[in-house]
Amino acid sequence: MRHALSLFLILFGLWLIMSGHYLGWLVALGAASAALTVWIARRLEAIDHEGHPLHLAWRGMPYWGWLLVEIVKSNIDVARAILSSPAAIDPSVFKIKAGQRDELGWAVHANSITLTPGTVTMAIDADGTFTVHALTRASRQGVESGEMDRRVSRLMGEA
Amino acid sequence: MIAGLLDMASWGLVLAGSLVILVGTLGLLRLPDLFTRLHGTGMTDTMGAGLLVLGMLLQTTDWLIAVKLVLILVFLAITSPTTSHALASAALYGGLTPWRLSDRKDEP
Amino acid sequence: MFAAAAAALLVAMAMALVRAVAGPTVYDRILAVNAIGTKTLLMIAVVGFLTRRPEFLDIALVYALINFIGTVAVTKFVKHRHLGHPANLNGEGEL
Amino acid sequence: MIELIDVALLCMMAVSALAVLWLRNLFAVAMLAGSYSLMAATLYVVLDAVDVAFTEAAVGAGISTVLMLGALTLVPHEEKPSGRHALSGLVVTVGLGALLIYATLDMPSFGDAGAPVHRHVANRYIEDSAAEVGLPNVVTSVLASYRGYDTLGETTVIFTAAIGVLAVLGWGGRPGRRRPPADGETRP
Repeated sequence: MRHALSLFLILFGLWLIMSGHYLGWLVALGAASAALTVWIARRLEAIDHEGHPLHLAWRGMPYWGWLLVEIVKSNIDVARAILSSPAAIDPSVFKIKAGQRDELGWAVHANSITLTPGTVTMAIDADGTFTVHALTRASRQGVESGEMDRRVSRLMGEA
Repeated sequence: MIAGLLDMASWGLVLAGSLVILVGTLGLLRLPDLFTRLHGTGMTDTMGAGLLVLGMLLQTTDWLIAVKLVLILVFLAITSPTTSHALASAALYGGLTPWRLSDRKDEP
Repeated sequence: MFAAAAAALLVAMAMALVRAVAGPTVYDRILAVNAIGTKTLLMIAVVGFLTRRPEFLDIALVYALINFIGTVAVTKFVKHRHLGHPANLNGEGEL
Repeated sequence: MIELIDVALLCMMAVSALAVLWLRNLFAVAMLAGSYSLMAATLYVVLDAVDVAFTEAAVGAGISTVLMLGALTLVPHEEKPSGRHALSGLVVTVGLGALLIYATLDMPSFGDAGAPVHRHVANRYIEDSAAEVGLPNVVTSVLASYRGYDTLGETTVIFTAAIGVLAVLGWGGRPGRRRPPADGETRP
């Protein structure tokens, strides 16, 4: 129920931002459409702990900041690889074991890997082993150093 | 004075963002196979769009527009890795073999 | 300034279009169309600022969602049509 | 600058349209049609027709692509080379195209305030619709209120067509078609 309510608040807030009109009748229609969407989401059983992990948004501020810096660094790395001759790239496929316990932690970790250019998570096995494609040797070492793994675990409150 | 500085900063951000987008898309053309090309579009989606939107943020005083710009970034940050992963996993599933350095002879 | 950004986006669109035409694999084309979609949504935002009427940003937001849903749907379609083929994820050893 | 954007977008649309004709791989054709729609939608935004752009993106890039992919599951991936060139078809197409271009010469120029469309009821829609209907979006007021019966007829036609298509295709009632996911498959 708590998740349904927070989903409603998010949707309604989004509606208010997007509409820009604040007449009583229109706002009531917006609230009704948000409620209808929540009802449909409940029927789809899409409302759960994983659906919109709000708890991560606030606690994760240091993590998102760190990720931003990583994204900028890897962008420069990839840009250099593209602009220099194709010989500069050394693509490789490798596997790492994610340290997180549940699927939400894996999702955050895998998406963080993919979000930093230069590395893409290609597959996730049932035991949390990621198959990762890396563009350059540096980007591969970045993932294999395991720093992101440690930080995601801390974000998920596991370490 | 402050307005002039903000204007210059926004110029720099928008131009840098355009440059990143160009380089990333150049990667889409130049890199040898799908899996490597994914990294090029990743650049456009993260830093290219990010710098461009930041530059636009500095040009607006309307908070509604600012919120919408930030929302564009948030949506991109959520959807871009999902798309990349879906494509990579589908290509792997479809039997595409990632390009290795040893395949370079095939490239012109 | 926004004119320069618009020009850069147009050039990038053209390059992505070349990739979409050239292929060679199905996935390259999906990636190229997805890239064109991203550039389209940035283009709409930039055009809004270029004409000093940035009220149409919601359209860019909707494009972001359509692009995402479209790409994932197409990817799923391609993947499942290959479901009957021998390639599967457990055969990664040959990579 | 805006004209330059228009010209560049039109050029790219022409290139993708020619590529659609040229390529034999039908999946590539479906993808290129999608990118054509995306560029057309950008063009509509540049021309200030935001509502049209939105429809183009949803229908052209979204639903038509899905429909084409659905059709692709039923046919081979490669187009069969037909070998013969239909000269009469070319003549009819070029003739019709020339006629249409000739017809546009009579059209009022883009944004002309004295154009017939702008002299009829449009002014009343723009000036009074907020007071008369109470909706902020003029297009919505026109579609849902001033032309309400027209819209009702349109939606009835589309609804009936959808029911007809569903009745022909069958709605989910084919057991055995759905396969369970293979082992180790990840959800994208």
